[in-house]
Amino acid sequence: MTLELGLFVVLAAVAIAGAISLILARHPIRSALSLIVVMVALAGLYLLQGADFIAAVQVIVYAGAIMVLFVFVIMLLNAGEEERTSWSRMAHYAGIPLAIYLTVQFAWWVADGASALGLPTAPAESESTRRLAHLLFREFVLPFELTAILILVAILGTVVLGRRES
Amino acid sequence: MVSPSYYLTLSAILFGLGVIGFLFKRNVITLFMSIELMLNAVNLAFVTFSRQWSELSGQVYVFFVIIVAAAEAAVGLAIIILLARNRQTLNVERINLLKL
Amino acid sequence: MPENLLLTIIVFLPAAGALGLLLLRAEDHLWIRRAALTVALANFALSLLLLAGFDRTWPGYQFEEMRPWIASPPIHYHLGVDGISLFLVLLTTFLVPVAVLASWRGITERVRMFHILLLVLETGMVGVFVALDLFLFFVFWEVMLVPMYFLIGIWGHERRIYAAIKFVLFTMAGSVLMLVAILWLYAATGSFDLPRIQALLANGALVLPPVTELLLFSAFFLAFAIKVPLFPLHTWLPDAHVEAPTAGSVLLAGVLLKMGTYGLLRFCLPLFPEASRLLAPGIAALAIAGILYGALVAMVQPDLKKLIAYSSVSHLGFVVLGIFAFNAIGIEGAVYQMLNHGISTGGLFLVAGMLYDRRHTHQIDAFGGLATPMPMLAAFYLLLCLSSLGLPMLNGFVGEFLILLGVFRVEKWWAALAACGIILSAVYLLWSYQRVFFGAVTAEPNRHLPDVDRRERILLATLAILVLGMGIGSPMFITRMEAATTRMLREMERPSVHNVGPVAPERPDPTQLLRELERLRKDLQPVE
Amino acid sequence: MPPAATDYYRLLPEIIAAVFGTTVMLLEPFLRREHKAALSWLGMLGAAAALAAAVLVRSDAGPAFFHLIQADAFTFFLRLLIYATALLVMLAARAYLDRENLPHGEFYALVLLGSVGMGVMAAAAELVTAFIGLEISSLSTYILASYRRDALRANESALKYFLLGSFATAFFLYGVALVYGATGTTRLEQVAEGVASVLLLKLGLALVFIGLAFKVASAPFHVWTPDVYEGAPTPVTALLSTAPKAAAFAVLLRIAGTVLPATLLWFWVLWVSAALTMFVGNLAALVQSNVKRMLAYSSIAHAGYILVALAAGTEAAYAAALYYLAAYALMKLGAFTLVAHLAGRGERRLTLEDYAGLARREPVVAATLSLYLLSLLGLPLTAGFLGKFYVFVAGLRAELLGLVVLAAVNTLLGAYYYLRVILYMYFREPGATYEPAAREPVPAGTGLVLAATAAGTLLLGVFPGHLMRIAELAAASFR
Amino acid sequence: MLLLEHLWILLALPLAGAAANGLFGRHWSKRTVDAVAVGASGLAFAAALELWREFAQLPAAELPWVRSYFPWIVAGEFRADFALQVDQLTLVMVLVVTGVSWLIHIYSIGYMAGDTGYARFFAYLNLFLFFMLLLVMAANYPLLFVGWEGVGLSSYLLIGFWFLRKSAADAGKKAFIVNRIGDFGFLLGIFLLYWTFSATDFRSVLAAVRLLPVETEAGVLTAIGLLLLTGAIGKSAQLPLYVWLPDAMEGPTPVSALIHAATMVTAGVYVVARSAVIFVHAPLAQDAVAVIGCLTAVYAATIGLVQTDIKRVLAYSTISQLGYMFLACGVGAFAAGIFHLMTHAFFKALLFLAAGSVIHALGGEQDIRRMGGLRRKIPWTYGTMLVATLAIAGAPLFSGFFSKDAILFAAYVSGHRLWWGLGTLGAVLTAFYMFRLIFLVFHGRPRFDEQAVHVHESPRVMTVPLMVLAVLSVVGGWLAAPKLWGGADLLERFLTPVLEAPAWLAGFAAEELHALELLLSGAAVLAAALGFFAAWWLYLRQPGKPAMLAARYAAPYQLLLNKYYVDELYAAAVVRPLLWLSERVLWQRVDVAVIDGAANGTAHTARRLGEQLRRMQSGNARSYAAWVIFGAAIVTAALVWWVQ
Repeated sequence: MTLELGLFVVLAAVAIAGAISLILARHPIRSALSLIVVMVALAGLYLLQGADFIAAVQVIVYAGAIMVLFVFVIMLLNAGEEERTSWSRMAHYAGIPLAIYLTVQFAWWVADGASALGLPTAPAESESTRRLAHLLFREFVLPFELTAILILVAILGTVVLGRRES
Repeated sequence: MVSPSYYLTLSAILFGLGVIGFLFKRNVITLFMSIELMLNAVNLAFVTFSRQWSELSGQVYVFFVIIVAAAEAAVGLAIIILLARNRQTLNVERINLLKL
Repeated sequence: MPENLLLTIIVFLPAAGALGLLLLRAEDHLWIRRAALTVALANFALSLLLLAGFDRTWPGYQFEEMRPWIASPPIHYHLGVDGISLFLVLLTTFLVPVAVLASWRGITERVRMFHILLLVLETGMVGVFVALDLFLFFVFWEVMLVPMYFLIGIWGHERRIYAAIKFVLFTMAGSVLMLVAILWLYAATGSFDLPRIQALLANGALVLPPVTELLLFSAFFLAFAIKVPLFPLHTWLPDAHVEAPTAGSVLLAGVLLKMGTYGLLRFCLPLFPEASRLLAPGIAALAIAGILYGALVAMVQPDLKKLIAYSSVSHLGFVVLGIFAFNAIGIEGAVYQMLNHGISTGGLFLVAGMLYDRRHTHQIDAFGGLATPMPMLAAFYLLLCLSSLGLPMLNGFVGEFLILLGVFRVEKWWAALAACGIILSAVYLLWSYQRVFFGAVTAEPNRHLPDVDRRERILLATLAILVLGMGIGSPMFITRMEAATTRMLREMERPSVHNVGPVAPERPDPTQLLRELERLRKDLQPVE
Repeated sequence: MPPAATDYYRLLPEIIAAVFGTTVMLLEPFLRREHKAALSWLGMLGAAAALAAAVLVRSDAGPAFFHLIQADAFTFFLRLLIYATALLVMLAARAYLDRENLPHGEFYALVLLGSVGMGVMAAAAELVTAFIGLEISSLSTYILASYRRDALRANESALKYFLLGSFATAFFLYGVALVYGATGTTRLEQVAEGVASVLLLKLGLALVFIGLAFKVASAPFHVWTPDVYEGAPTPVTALLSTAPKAAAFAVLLRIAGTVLPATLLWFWVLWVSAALTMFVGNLAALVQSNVKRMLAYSSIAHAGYILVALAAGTEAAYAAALYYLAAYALMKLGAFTLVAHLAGRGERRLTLEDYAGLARREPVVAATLSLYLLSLLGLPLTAGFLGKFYVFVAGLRAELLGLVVLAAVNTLLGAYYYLRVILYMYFREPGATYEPAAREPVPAGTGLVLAATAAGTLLLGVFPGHLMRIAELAAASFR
Repeated sequence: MLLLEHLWILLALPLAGAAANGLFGRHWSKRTVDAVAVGASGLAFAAALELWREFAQLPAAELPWVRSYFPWIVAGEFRADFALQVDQLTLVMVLVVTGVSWLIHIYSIGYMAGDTGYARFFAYLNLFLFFMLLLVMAANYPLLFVGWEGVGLSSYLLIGFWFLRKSAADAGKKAFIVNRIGDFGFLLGIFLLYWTFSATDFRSVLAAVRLLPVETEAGVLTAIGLLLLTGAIGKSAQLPLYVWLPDAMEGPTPVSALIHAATMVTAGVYVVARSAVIFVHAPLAQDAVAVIGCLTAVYAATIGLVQTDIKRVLAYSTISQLGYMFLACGVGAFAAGIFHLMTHAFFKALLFLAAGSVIHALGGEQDIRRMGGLRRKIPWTYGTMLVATLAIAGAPLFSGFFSKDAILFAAYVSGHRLWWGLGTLGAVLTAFYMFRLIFLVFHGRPRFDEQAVHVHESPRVMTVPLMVLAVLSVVGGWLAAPKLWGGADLLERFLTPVLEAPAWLAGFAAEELHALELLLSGAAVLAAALGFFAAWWLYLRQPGKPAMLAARYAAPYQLLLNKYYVDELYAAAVVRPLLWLSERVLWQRVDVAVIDGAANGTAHTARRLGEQLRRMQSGNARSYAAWVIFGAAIVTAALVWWVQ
């Protein structure tokens, strides 16, 4: 058992635990915190796979910014514990079993399919961040610019939705 | 070196848990968090495949996904706030004016 | 035949007239009626030109027009008439002015819209009879539903909404499958052009497997059978007839039902002769069932219009039976009977409408003894009844006689059973006539009903003249159908592997040969 | 090698739309309240300019931005559709925004920016680009759905749309990831080349299909549609039911046309989904008494017809699908615009009863609505009929007799409820809910939209040749 | 040769009269109407006479004389022209029809004088004449059918002439419908003719039939014969389709005289005679004719015994006499049949007209139980009616004596003794009920209120036709008189070219036949005398006896009085079940419940499915998500597992 595997196991366990906790937690704040845990664990996994930049972004943007937003909203809305209202029958009797089935089945298929891929052929790249930058501003400059529009839309959205009624 | 299939299996499990969460939760905010969880699972898959194929574009995609997630969060939370203000509830089960 | 626009004009003049009506003020009822009548009469006059220019020896289509319409898939604006459709066009253009006149007093609301719809309906109806492109045919076939839907739905009686919906849904139920069949034919032949598809089938360039032919036939047949309506698909008819305003009933009975039988003749038989032959016994059984059933049910109707409606079921059964006799006598009789039915049943509805205008009911019980206050109406109605029950020297007899004669040559029992319908038609028509017109006046409001006024008298007299004239002068009509019928029957004799029977050698006609060459050349011209 | 001028040129329509959208957004705060409506002109100008640019760019077909997008005939067709829709929606919305007292600027900006996303989807030759396009269009429509901020139904509509939309997008994205994993690329042209894991590719394509099927509202992923369409402000519903749907279909079509495995894989799924979608849409629409909701179900049914063409999978079928999309957009835009007008302030009059006797009060309006309905029904001489016609022909040529027959039967189901609306308008007398005072004249913009869509519906119904030619060229670009 | 070339003139005259009176008569004075109607029929009679004259000059080779005027129905290879023909049979018929008709027109002037529908009546009467002439002059079966149905129409119109009375309208309808049942067979007969011979004109068909062998067992000719017979049964009111004729007495009496006694009802006999060749070649069919005729003759006579309505007695008598004509045709004595047709036309018309005169005199009374003793009050009527009664009863030297005798003779000689016996029995009955009528009406004591009813003799315009007919009833039979002293029957000889001579004549020597003739005549006279005396005994000598007999034999009496309950039987067996079937089963079950039920059921099912689908739309986002997951599970499973 290599170090990598050990770390993977630990991080994966944390991630899964976090995810389950997200589901089971009754207070939204707990859920949010669980999600942050998952994200951080994932950042670790990115690091393990040599994706340093992404790992950093994951922590900064995702865990740092987005989740803070979530927490902020939860606080703002003063969301309390989840009510236990009646289930929608469809969601209860079909949805949950199907979702569990899908989880298992996906995991199975993905594992099955990925094993066909074999191990990576080349070692993790050095200076990946630089190459990433190149990719981002050359080959993928279009999506990049498009994300600008996306953010514009988001801004516009918050303005529209958040504006006090005049 | 850990086989990519481990990572991918983990990503599938997390994705599935996100799906389960979406069904299981009632608070719209946590519902939304479940979606975030799914996106994170996707990101993990992207990163893994990126390494698998020695192709950095996978990581670029993750970058985009994170941006998208951010934008979505902004809009989504704005909608949720609006709704919570108008209806005084966050329970998705109670939001059923439109039906049949 | 030189290219000319006569058919196009006849088809679209009413539509243009309908647009023209929009220019009139909606309150100008009198002028709207006059304008609509003028357009309708003008169209009738124009269609008489068809009759004048019709060459009775030429078996193919006449007054043909063919223009590309849609490039891909190749759809042409292809019109033409032959001996079969010629008179149906005339019948249509004749009945529309009748319908306009029939509504003179009965329709007082939304008058402009009513006449617009009537004229649009005329375009659709004439179009159905002259379209030679399957796509074009379908377009007219469906388009005509809309005005009828409105006519029934807006100006109908109590259950008009139910009747209107039922009418449209029944018709569409058949026509959607027909559409699929049309498209299937296109997929197989690459053409929507009826003559061309016929040519392909006739010369063996396209051989339909028996099952396919059967399916295609069934799809077409269903659409037409509903329209006819053939038992047991007829239940829309009584409702539609009863609820429709007079003009609607007249056109419904007079023209729309004929579209079904016309479709059988124009499409089912020539395109799918084998399937037609195979299914003929079953269809004949349905037709006969319809004849007897329609007559029996008509007998016990308490509602005059419903009675006439069921009588239509019975009469159209004769027509279908005649068509499926597959011989010239039967088919010519059937076509002639279509015309007769259009006139006599149209006329019966007209009179029912006149009664309704006066009494606002169709219930037979509400009448009785009407011959005393309105002897003229009684006389006309009797004449129409007699025409409808097939009294010799009146038009109905010739059609029924020929149909039965044609059928008798094929299958004696069919004719024998169908002939029972003749007895029954006398029963229900005379019985209803007695209940409406004979006896002493029982209901007070009936005592002083006005007899026919000038407009009604002109209408009814016109019909009466036709009823008599067509009963005596039938060869004037039937000889013009002869060539087309013979051609159609010849087309049904297909050089197929299934039946290689001795076919009498045709005497070659040099002029005809030249014409065939001419049309072949036209067909072979590349599209676009 | 940075992107060259041609790359930008080939993206010109989207760039123009984005620029105009941004401009509208930036100008908005500087205008006085009463002048803000003028922004609609700017917005429409933007859409018109984008349209013009699309025509301009048409001559210079080809890939751009490292094959992330394709500015081909297919893209051209959809750009026409999307920007024309945007233009009409803005035109129709102006009066609506005035009536409902809603802010103008952001609306036009969102529509324009959203159409940029849709344009990108139409052009995208790579899945992540398509995803981002999808997100742009989705986010803007989420916001638009909630544009009537104080209306509970609009909120709810937006929330459901947002939650379920994001949920489905996640599926799509996961599918993209798996396709990427299976083949090492997300560029459609290369996907089929180096398949390392068939299983992953299958799963990936399945998930991509699910994501897109959600967007086009095919059964059983249609469940969100009625609620969202009903709750959203009606001009937004008009937009929702047309442009984003067309864009999603564009992605589906491009994948099906370019990625051979997808074509083969999806066949049965498309078949079943088409049948199911038609039936679900039509059957559920039968029992609706709310016109807007009924039209929502009808949208579902129409997606089913388009899926028939997709299942047929031939070039002619794709052309038919495109034609259908255009025809469908015309009639749906018209219908929803009218519904928006008739609903009155606060969108209160939406039930069939409210339409009773409409023909008496507003004959022209009733006639126009009838035209749309008849076209939706598929009556000849309307665009809807030719759409169905082309789809059926393509289906039969691909030997999908069963599916075509089912589609034909569905036409009949459709006839019932479309005619029912006509029935209420023409055959019934005004009901108790009718307030004579509430009658409003048709605003100029709305009238223009109605005239355009009605004329288009008729024109495409009688002379489909020209548009069909463009559609055929578009479909040929996958060759 | 004006009329031979333009046979249509004969038809055009009454048609013009009908059209003129029908269209404009309402606005004309009675005199004008009279002039037109009587003029038209009189001219027709004159034309018939002229036709006779011209016909007599025709060489035999040109017979039958056919003139075709225009094609009437042409379709495929079928062709029926509007073609008229004249031969001996036609000529006899034309003369009888126009002659009797003219007299009755004249009579009607008086009889109908007070009626409001005066012009209408004469229009109908002329119309009838037109159709009747068409019937007898038609040169092919389809055209004959035109006349056939046309006279049916006129009959319908005239029976229902007083349409305010429900019974009249009912009777008219009944007549038309029952006739239609016969026409159904007739029509099929025409089809079968065409099917067999590819022609429908008499000349071709009959010529073709002559070439065929006599059918020993049922063949196509038998079928044709039976089908034509069906038509004839309907029109000539034979068993079992006779039921309409008694009811037809609802019409004005001149109508009963003209249509339902003298002319129209004999059309069946005419058709059988016209198709004589066919029947001769189909012995089975011919036997059927005889059987039906024979049975009808006796059957109707028995009913006639007890009827109390003066016109109904005559109606049953008509049915009975028509039976004799059928019997004649059935045993091959077509000429005898036609002969009886002619004499019957005279005396039966006379009987009806006289009865009409009685009714007229009594102000509308028709029940013979409320008559009596009229002999002196209306002597002309009495005298003429007595003549007619003697004629019908077969009193020697009266016309009926000769014609009935010819029929019974033929029946006997042809070897059908039973039929002869029945015929003779019928003769007894005939004499009985006719004299019963005479005695009850004219003899004995008046049984009506003499104060209330002012009995008066009819005007001249009515009595003159009576007298003319009375003369004819006497002399009408003398054409056959030479037979009594061994000569030939002139009419028979005249008709022979058209009608087949009976084959059985060949087996007898002339003297033998003559002896037999005299013997059988004697028997017939005895039969008539028997009937007369029975009537005299019961109704003059012992006036109380009939009631006693009726009481003693209540069951048979009631049976006869109620006409064997045939109308009731038809109502119970045919009419009511058919109505029930139509209304309860076909309409309310099949149409409404089954067919509409299926259609509405489909719609209902669709709506129910719609409701179910609607319930899917719970409004709950989580359940929507569940649907998405459901779809995802299916799609992924399908793609991964099922699709290769």
